[in-house]
Amino acid sequence: MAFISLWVVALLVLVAIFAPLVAPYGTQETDYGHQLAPIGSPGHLLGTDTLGRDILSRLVFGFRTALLVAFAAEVISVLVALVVGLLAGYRGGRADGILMAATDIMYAFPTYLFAVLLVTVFGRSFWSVMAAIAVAGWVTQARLIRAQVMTLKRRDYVEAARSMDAQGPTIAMRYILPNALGPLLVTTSFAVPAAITTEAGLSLLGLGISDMPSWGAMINEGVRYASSAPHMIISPAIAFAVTLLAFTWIGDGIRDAFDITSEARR
Amino acid sequence: MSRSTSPVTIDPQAPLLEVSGLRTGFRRADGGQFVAVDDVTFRLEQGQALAIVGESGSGKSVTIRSLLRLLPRTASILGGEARLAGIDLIGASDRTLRRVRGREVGMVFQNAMEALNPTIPVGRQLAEALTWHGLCSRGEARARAITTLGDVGIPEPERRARMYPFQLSGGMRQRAMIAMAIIAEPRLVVADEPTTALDVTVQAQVLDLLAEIKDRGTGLIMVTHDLGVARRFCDDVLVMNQGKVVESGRIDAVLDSPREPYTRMLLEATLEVGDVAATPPEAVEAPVREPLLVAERLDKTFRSRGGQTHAVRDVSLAIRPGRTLGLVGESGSGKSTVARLVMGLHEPDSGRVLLDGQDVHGEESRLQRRRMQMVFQNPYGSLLPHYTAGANITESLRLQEIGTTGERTERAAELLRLVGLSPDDARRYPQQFSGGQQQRIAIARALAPEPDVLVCDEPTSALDVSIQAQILDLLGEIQERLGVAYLLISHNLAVVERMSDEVAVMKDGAIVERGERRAIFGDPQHPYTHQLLDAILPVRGSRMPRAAIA
Amino acid sequence: MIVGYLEYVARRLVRMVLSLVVVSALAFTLLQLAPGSFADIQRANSGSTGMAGAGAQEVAGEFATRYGDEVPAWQQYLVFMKGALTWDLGPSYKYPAQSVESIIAQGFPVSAALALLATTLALAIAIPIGVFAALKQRTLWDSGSMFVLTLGHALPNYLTAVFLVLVFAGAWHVLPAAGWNGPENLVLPVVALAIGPLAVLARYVRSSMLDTLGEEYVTAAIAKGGRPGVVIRKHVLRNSLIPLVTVTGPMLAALMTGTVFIETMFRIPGLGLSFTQAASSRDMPLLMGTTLFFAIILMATNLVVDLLYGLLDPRVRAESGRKLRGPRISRRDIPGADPDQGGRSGVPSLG
Amino acid sequence: MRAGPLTRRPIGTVAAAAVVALSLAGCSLFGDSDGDTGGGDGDAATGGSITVAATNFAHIDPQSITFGMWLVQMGLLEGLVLQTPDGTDVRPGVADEWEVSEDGTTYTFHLRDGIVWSNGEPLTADDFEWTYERLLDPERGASGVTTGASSYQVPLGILNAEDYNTGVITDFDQVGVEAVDEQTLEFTLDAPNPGFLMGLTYPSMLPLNPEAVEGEADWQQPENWVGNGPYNLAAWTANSSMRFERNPEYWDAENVALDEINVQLVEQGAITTTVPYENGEVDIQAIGEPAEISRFLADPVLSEQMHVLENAGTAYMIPLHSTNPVMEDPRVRTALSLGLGRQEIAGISEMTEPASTLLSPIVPGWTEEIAAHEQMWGEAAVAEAQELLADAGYPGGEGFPPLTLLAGSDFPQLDAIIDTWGTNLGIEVTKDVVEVGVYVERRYAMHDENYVGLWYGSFSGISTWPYQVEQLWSPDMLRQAGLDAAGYQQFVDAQVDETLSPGDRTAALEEILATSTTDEAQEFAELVAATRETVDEAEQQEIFIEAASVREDAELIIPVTWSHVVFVAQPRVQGLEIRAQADRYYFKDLWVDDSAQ
Repeated sequence: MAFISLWVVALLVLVAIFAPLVAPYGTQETDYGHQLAPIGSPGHLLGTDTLGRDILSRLVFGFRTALLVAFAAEVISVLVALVVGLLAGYRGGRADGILMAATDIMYAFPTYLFAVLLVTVFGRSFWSVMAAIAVAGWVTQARLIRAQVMTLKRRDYVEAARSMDAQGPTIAMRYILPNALGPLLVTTSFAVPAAITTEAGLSLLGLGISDMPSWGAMINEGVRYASSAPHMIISPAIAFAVTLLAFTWIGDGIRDAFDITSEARR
Repeated sequence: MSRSTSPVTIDPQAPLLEVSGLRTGFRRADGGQFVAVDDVTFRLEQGQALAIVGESGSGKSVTIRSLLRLLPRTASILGGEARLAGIDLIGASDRTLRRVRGREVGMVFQNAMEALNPTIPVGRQLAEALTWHGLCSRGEARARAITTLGDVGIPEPERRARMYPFQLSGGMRQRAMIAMAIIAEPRLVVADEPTTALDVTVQAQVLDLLAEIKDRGTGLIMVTHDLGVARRFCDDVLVMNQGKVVESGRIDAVLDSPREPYTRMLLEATLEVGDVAATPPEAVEAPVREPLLVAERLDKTFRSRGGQTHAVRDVSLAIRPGRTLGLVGESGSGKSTVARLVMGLHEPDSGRVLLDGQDVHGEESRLQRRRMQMVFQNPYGSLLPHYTAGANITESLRLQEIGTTGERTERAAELLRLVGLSPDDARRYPQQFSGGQQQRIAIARALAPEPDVLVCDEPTSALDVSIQAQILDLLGEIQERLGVAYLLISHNLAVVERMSDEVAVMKDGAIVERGERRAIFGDPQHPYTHQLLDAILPVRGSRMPRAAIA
Repeated sequence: MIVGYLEYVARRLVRMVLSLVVVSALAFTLLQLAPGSFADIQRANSGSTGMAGAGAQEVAGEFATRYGDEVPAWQQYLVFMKGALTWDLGPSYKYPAQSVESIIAQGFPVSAALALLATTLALAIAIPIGVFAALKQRTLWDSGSMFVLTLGHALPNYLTAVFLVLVFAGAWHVLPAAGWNGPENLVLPVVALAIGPLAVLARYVRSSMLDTLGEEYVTAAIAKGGRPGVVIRKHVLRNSLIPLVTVTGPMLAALMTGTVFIETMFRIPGLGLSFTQAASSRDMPLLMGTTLFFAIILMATNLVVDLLYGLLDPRVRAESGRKLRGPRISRRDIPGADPDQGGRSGVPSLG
Repeated sequence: MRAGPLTRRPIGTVAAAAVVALSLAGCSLFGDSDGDTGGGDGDAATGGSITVAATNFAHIDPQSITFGMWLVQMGLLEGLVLQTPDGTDVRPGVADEWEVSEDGTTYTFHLRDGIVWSNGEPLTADDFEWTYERLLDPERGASGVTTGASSYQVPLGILNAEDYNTGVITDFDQVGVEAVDEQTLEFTLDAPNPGFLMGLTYPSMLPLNPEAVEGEADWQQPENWVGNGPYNLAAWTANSSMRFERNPEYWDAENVALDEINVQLVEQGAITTTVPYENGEVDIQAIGEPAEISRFLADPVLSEQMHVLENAGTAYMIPLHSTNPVMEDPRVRTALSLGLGRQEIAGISEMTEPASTLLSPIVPGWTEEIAAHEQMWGEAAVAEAQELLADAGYPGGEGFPPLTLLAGSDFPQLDAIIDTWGTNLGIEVTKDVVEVGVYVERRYAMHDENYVGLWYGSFSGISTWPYQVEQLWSPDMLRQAGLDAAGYQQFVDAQVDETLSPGDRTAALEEILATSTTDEAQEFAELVAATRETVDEAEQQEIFIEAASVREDAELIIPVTWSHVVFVAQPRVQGLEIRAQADRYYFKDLWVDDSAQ
């Protein structure tokens, strides 16, 4: 499953990168003569929307946006999480106390408020939506890394390194980090579909990206037309499900892979 | 208590257990078959005890688990026969087998902490063995559980029966485990390494209990890697290696005059206290030099949320250049904490560690610290999994920026040769080596910065005896060639005796006795040291008991 | 030990209160930073022809008397916190005739009922499936059920809800599409809410079962002669399901604090709806009130989960005096538990 | 250590808790609505209930503009007069007769004998006077057409009402409303107003019960409700639903057919589909999604259930204030108006038409001539637009500064506007869809770039000339739109100037508007003022038409499309006639016939 998923994701990423080559039309290209054309219409494989724009093309470009948002948000939240998680996990003490307090607070704080603020102040742009997703995600990641680091730092090889007079930062970067990357990769591969979902969710609440074609907007529109123009929801929903499934299975696969190696080491 | 009639047909004339040609295989990931137990045949009579001995991976545990078909999903019995008082165990239906399990055959596991359900009180777990077989009512079962707990020597059995496994001490847990195996008064008790996880003093008590059970006429099969344990309790022995029975017979006969080279090797590799005393003292005593490493009045308390452990109390040590100080004690005695304090991995609450008169914990300690290196118990865990053997060995040099890349590669090759490996091994990763080889790499790594002191924390306790002997030999050679001083930490008295010049005995964080090796082993002063030495089970019958040496 | 236990609970409560203060202050600050005020938005919402100053008037007259006009923000915050302490949060801007606490008191039972039902449904289905899949590990049953569950989980709950409505109300006319008039209105939203958690829980149960099945004490129980059914019931199931508390608790809390999409789509008068409306209309008292209430619910659930875990697992209970620490799992650690994210989150199932 | 019963069966406990909690909550969880129908046992024309969908609201005070006020008017409260079902005239309500003075400035209403509130207390003329004093209370805010504003309609022209409302005068006795005796209410107008009677049907003029409103308890809650309409408020679950039950005290109770009205409250902007309607959960619903409309139109059964009110709404654009003067150039504004692909934009929905004027043809006496240009769309219009743009210095859109289109929510029309401007004029426009809080700030901010805002209004007000010209796109609004950057700044400063008294501020703002705006805007304001000068209805309409035409010529507010309002109603619903005006229909006129197909 994970293997097939890997191919699917690779294909999707290629599609996203080469969106302008793949998509038969531009995202804003209107065809007032052929509005709401159903799936399989000549020239419009997946039909058209209310302005006669090609749904396939919008899906392709929308996927590009979704991936970009998800990856960018993940990169940011992972970077923040790495710094905080390493610090808290390795140094412990006050750094850890602060992280855990922040965790308590973030846990009880509605992410939605952050999203509203970011999106209202900075507009419904790519950057603010991305930041909103990153804000929502970093705490979980940081805690995960912290837990991982706490386990790893009790490993004998870390003691061994310390006995070789390695200093804190060296140990954190050279010995702990590489071994914490596996689990991090797993969470990241699960976080990407979550970020895509969040983007769509924000869009549903009127807080999504408005200046780029986005899946969220398409789904939002599709839901609106669900009973009268079902083709507007079916293709985005299927694309959505396939992408999310593929990423989830990759995550499963990576996790299994790590489990197997850890078993072999035992 | 009279035995209720057995639900399965028992042939009282038949031998208690008869096993012939037993073969058990595991499905490998590549679809192939790995035969873990190959053609095992033996026979056990009522009231007899059989020891199955062998090193790890010899198939001894799989053998006994095959008898009750307690095998993982990937394993299957490929052939052979096993009859318990006439009942065919291999061909038995699940239903029949269930009636045998617990009722006719009780099983004792290695680690009671794992083999007892953590969320069910001990008494209930015992009672289950009765109620599940319909041997008595719930109320009676509860009462018998308490009685049985008392029988295995657990004080206040009524109160203990209501406790959860984690609330009992290690020794008590193991007794409860045994009680669970015998509560239904089975004909046969199968014990899988029943004392391996225990300290020697506790081991002695548990073994006494097993002896008692045997004396009641119950058959006993004991799987163990400890020949001393086997010799102490068993009538017969089965020596296994790589799934096959190498040698079998009366235990005295096999251990005193082994016929097979493997058995001989095993016996030779087994260290015993007294081995060293028996050999003549070294011809030339090295001149006594000033101590290289001195630990003065170390004290360390660990605090956790709401509790604290006084791990090390007022411990002082001195190690002379090129000599070995053995630090011996049971688990939890604080010996590993001492090692870490000495290494500077923990800061002591009070006291200091001086290397050549310089404080290891001070600001200027970095250079000092490099002169001490450490070898850990678990070789794999102490090696970086994502570094090659070569990189692992030279990591400390790289950290200190000593030498060029070429020089470091050169050094790695040299060290690999020193520890008995090939320079080509430098390119392989830790997981591609066996446990013994991994420990060699760990030793090579520790030697890389040319230390003056090597702190070895249980360096061989994760290894099989044959490998233990090799590693100890290696450490001895290295000391001879390089003049490194050792702080050797072990729970194994034989290892300490073999390696040390001086010995310190730890209990509850404090050193209770210290002195020259011969003084400690020959004329112990402290009752605790006595207790430790008394708990030792001799392997070689020809050897005189310890008391005779004294 | 009782003293230690109480001390632990007391410490947790203190930490909770401190966190709540920070949460409220943070929310208040963010609200001050957000553009637009309640009155502005009311004017704009008409979608009609109002122009600047064409009569912008303080709609919530009571607000001025409660918080004072033109008082510095920090003083407003103090007034709010004083109100929060006495459970008297004053009137909402948007619903000037109603107090914030009465809005919460009306909305919460609805959200809570929905959450309880969805969680119960999810558990009722997930546990048997998870157990079954674990027992049939590596068979078609196992991979098949997990495949279907992952599939159900891959769609966010708003999409699931749309399809449920289209099928059951649109095509088959067997259930109402929306509204809140009787039990029949519960079916679709509860199912839509349950699917995500169901998948997560089933996967969790399965892997927890597999872990337990590998335990030596299970082998020991078999060695005692237990029938498979008995061993599974008495030794495997119990220990596999105890950790479920740590997943289910936060999941329930997340659902209880409102599920915006589902409540909007099915027109369910729950708290999630009130909260998002309050946020978008900058209804400060209501927004602060709901935020604080949510925080309390979430943190209290965390505490309850920790304590419950201690009750269920004697090992943890025994440590309560020193360090009773149930596994700390937040709702965001659990995919499908965070309604803000439409039913998914950034962390793998905890298997 | 105690292994108590608590350690057992955690899951069972949770499930049990859920069941218990639900059964406890059961009685109150769904409100107290019983959901089923009273069912009259008389003829088919009485009894029964219907369910309607309505946009959600927070309160139902008819004096404050919300979606709630429409519902109040449909059945909870009744004014002096009601509109006839077709919306062309009025019929008696609380008042059974009335007189108009010769000069058309005094209206005297006689309340029915024995008319009472739902609590049985008599309903008097004093109640009306009290109600209107509350309506005009300056503390409650100025009148307007936007949510939260006072719903008073200035064009009604009640003497001194506007001055009292803005605080210029403080004595309510000077306002032209007087309870002569218990059953007689007299209005004095400052000028004749042919639309006055129709204006009285607007929600703001509904009577409120003084005791209930002034009482401690919340008068808008069912338990405290005192009304005079055919129905009483029986249940209200906020954000979800409402239930009306017949009011036995209503004067015409015997002619009210339905026992119960259920209202489903739908969140504004929430995704609504017709599934509940097609599933039989809703009897009457408005639909707006083009795809749904097309599907209904194409379906032989569903199309029969459609009630269409043509051209009831207008979408329009207003350039926002900017320091960039490009939009102050009338040629640019005209080019933008003519360059719009109105046909393409309207083509998105079968229920939209290109708009040539702000005023829709629904207003009696509307004429194509008020449009700013003969051809508002088509090739010729585009050609003219291109020429004007070139004249202004941007041939083919070249060098035209970036333009941003502001909107509070996203819909396809926005994309179509941007698309057609791009195609026709070669200018680049960016969509700026913002969250509502940002939207209000951007709406009134002074921008550095060029901004255009798009609005959609579905005017359920009164389609009389005074209302459409004086109340919607009012003189002040147009003159504000016509202010240049400096003028607008002055205007905003004056608004927030604390040193000015209410009267002084009104004067100062008027001064700025009168002097700094465009000539057309000022001319429009003066023409509207001039309508008050005449007592002749025809003459007045002439001036209004002229004013409307000047408003179009100013091209400060650009009409985009007119849209039809579409209702669907189940065949069983009888008596539904959608009016153009105000509240579309009254519940009292409806009945159900379950045999109808």
